[in-house]
Amino acid sequence: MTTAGSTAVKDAGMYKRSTRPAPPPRNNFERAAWMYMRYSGLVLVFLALSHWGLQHIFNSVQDLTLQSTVNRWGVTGQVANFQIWFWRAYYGLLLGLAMLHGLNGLRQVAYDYMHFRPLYWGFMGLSTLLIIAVSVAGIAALLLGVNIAAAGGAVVR
Amino acid sequence: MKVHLKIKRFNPEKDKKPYWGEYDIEADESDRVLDALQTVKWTIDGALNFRRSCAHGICGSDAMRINGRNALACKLLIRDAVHNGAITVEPILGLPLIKDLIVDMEPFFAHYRAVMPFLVNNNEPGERERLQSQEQRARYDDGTKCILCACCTTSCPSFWARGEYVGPAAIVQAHRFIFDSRDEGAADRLEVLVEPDGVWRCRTVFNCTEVCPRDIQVTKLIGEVKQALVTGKID
Amino acid sequence: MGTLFTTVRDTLRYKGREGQWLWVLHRISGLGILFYLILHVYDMSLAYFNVPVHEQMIALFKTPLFSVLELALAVLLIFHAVNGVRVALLDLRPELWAKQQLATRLALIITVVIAAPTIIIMIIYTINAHLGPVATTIAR
Amino acid sequence: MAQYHQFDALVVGAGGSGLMAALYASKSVNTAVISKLYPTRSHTGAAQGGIAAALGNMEPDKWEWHAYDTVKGGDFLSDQDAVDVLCQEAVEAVIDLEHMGLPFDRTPDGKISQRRFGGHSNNETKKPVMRACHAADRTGHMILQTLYQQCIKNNVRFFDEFQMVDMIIVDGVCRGIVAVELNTGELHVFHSKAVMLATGGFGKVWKITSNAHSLTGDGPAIILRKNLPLEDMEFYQFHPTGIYKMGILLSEAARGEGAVFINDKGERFMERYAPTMKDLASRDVCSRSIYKEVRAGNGIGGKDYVYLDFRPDRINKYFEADGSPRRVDAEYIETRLPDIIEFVRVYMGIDPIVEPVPIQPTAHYAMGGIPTDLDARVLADETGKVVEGLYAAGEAACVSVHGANRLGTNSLVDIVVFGRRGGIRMAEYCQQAQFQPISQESHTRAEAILNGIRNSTGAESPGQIRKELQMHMDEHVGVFRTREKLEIALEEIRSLKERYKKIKIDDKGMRWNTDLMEAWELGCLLDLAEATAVSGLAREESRGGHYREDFPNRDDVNFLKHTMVWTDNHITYKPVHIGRYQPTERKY
Ligand SMILES: Cc1cc2nc3c(=O)[nH]c(=O)nc-3n(C[C@H](O)[C@H](O)[C@H](O)COP(=O)(O)OP(=O)(O)OC[C@H]3O[C@@H](n4cnc5c(N)ncnc54)[C@H](O)[C@@H]3O)c2cc1C
Ligand code: HEM
Ligand code: SF4
Ligand code: F3S
Ligand code: FES
Repeated sequence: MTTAGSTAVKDAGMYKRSTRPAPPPRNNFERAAWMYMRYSGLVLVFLALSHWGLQHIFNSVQDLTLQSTVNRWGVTGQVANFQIWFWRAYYGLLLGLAMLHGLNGLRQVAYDYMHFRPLYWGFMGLSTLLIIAVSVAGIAALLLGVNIAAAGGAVVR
Repeated sequence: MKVHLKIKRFNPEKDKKPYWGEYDIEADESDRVLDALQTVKWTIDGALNFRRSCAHGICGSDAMRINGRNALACKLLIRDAVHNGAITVEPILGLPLIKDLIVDMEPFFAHYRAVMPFLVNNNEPGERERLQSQEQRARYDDGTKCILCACCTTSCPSFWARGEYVGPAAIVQAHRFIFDSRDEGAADRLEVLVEPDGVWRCRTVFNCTEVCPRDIQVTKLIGEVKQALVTGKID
Repeated sequence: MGTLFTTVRDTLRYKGREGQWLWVLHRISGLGILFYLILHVYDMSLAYFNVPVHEQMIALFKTPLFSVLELALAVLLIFHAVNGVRVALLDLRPELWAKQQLATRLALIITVVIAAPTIIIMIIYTINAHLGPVATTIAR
Repeated sequence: MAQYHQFDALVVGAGGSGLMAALYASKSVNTAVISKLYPTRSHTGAAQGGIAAALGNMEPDKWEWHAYDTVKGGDFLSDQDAVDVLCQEAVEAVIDLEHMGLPFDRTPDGKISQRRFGGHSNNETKKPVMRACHAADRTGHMILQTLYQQCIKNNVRFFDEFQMVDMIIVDGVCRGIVAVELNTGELHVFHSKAVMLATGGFGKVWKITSNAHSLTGDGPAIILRKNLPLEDMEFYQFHPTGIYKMGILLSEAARGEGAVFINDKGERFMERYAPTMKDLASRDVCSRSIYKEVRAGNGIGGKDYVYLDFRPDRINKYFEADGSPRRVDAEYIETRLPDIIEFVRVYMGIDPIVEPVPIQPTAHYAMGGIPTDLDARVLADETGKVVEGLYAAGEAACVSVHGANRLGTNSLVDIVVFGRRGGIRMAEYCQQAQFQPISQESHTRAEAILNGIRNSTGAESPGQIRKELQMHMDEHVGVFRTREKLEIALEEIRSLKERYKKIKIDDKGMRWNTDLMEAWELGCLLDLAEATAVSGLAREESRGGHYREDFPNRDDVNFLKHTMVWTDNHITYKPVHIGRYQPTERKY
């Protein structure tokens, strides 16, 4: 067989296949969880660090009183003003994102080390319940405000 | 020069658990660690066991933990391995120990097979070669260098934790085909890799990249597979 | 706990570089923050559900022991945030991989740069609160 | 006790030839592959430079030219019917590999890229031709990986880390093999209709060698012990460019890309020995030239090595001197020869881009081996009688395409072309043949041999014997041979064989007893060393890789024939199949 060297046959699309669509994968949960960890993490940098800065740097835990909470949350029964709505949104978002992020993080760790399936599911079930319960309580308190009546008048408006 | 070798020994027919064997040998500083092991085997204790074949970093037989870190014994020179006149050699982690430096490689190869490490293309190829541009060839070049030595997979903390994790080596193999313009099996491979024990187990630790004796950018390739799954595009 | 023990042992045995240790820290810090967060949200919810207990817990947070834990938490959170950004960026932009060594070092440096003043400020607050005027004088 | 398995076809060895055979045989019959290494550890993976095929992708080429080059390279000892098959089917085989997914380097227009290689020429202009298809300098690695991948795809059954130690041949019919499962130390009897031996070379007979520790010639040694002959054992190739003292190969691809040899005076000495092909003359010619320079006191610093120079500026200078328009730069060299450059950096600690590399000839390739016909069927004697049910391919075999000296890149062609032919033929045979009965005691011979070594209480160390063997072979059965040298070697080998009977090993266990297996392999090395020396002594001429200083010329009248050596050291001869090309003087 004699073939002359390099008679180029570059017709259009000869090597085409540059961007093929990958199929939508069947199991999307792990993928979604993975992406959530990254994106929520990026948002949390701002929320969590600003919260930390506010509570621990500009103010000190040492100066923390019920009053400072009232200043942001308002008190039970009070009609929320713009400021209170702002803090509700800020804390609500922080709480939700962080809890979900933490819960999924915990799931990853548990998945790594708990190979006995019932143990894994049991542990994650309990953890999920606990985290949901605490989160719901937290959000409820955020919306309902500081229960000034139960504070025995310690808080000055 | 004089070299003090500390080798983790274990004989399943005799020992309850591994112990350290210590050997003093004479070696050239430009010798390979493998040569030192051979010297021990041929002149001190023939019962020392380890895998080896090519002796120049091309067959992938002799992955072991040298001074705590994975390496091919035949690709690490004595002068680079001695610390205070001594070298420690242990089997790789995460695979069942059989004898001395020999571990069971079967789980490793099972993961390899799981990602369909072969070209899938059911079109009639014709009489001549399928055409591929130089750029397309370069796109997947890195992964083709892999010699399946398992240095990467057995250095990965996620793999130590879960032997079910397919591991970096298998992902590198999958990458080699997913990004080959001649291949059409990407969909099926990604189905495997999107599972919980697929790419998501990779926590970007970089141990794999740091030990690959073929200088493959393992973590980068894993990242590209993750991106393929995230964006649904292969380019 | 299946492989927890072996993994911890192997992690200690294996001589990984920065990447491995950052990962260990990330994991520990993440779990630590989660633990604190649960406690903290529980405590805050008591501002509505049970104010007296809420106030007792706030008092507890002001004790020296908790002040020290708070310091640790600060470092963990800052580290987790900075390192989290590193991981997220590397994961979402594979082309940055070539710079991973640099990224690891940067993450550590940024953590220190943010954590150091934070800790100093927090220590001053704590000393002020517990030792009062003495510290205030020194601080001035 | 031995475990028992039954398969239509068995392939022993999972290098390129074994996998190719298995791939094709498994398409129609129940096939198993037995390998003492994981398949991807086979030494085919070390092959660097390329695989020859007259694709004509870069410049005009014809398979007939390839055939002529092969015959000439083999110093006219090649069987020309086999060479025709080799070169014609090479084209098909390379395309086949590409279709299987092999990542060949590409030309700008997307075809398989090719490069120059020693001894391959345009027959009209006599100039080197680009015929070696390659994937960087990892061609063998890619072939091995690709074939293994295809075997996985086709569900070929593998017995990895099983070492064959005996064959079952009864009444001239091969009925299976006996192997040790390394992990348990247990014996397994594999009962089959057909067996293919693809166990690779035996370079470990020498000390300075490019070959892997595992290349101990188990297949050919067992053949000898079964009272079957080996062909052309005196023809062993010494590759000119091994890393000094280590023997690690630096592929001829380096010279294909323009590298040259220089001596202590900085001369490009190959100009004197091969005026046309120069540094791309055949390997035997280059190796001898290097040693002639060394003898003339032109070795570097008066020592026993010369330089291989692939500094880009030097290469360009030589291109210029040759009137070639090609130019290279460091980047080009790095992308074309990445592994070779890394070997030099890692193992010598020098950078070949800025410094020349010390090299010395290294034992490399067995032209001889188990005699076969064109369908890889093993021959029982010089008359062409075949051993029913027994096949061989690859470096272990000798179809005699390589004759007295193999051309670079032709071994990879050999393994794929004859591996495939053998696999297909074996499957056809299995489809019509019946299982022949085997005895319950088939494994007892192997068991006795292994237990003999395990429990031997002598005083000799196998390591010491191996070392002495390799030393004598390097010294006396190397590039230059004489009657005296060969006789000394034979005497030494025989006394080592006596000592071998009194060895003692440290590991008495069953599981993963590499001490035992290495000692067993040493027995193979000794047998093959003896066969090599005996064959060399009988061939009183110089041809290709076999150079006798006491008979420096080729002698077509008396020695244009293949040597067949038998276990009791007697020798018979077989004629060479001459076709289109009559023997002429060989000049490069
Ligand atoms: C460094 C180097 C570079 C080379 N470069 C080139 C090149 O560029 N071009 C070229 O054409 N050729 C080249 N060659 C030559 C070529 O690579 C080999 O000749 C060829 O690959 C041999 O293939 P094979 O299939 O016969 O055997 P191998 O690949 O050696 O495989 C042998 C197989 O047999 C198995 N085996 C052995 N003994 C037993 C036993 N007792 N029981 C069970 N299994 C056993 C082994 O496990 C292995 O799987 C090179 C060789 C070397 C050493
Ligand atoms: C402040 C900004 C934060 C960023 C940028 C961030 C980022 C990340 C990222 C990217 C991961 C995934 C790591 C991986 O998969 O390897 C992760 C894991 C985790 N995060 Fe965060 N996170 C932040 C805050 C938090 C908070 C507030 C919590 C606690 C509720 C938390 C708890 C966890 C846990 C438990 C893990 C799992 C650790 C592991 O799998 O090893 N993180 N974080
Ligand atoms: S990617 Fe590198 S370390 Fe991993 S198996 Fe392949 S060659 Fe070995
Ligand atoms: S070490 Fe493991 S976690 Fe990922 S980056 Fe490598 S696979
Ligand atoms: S012995 Fe082959 S890679 Fe080390």
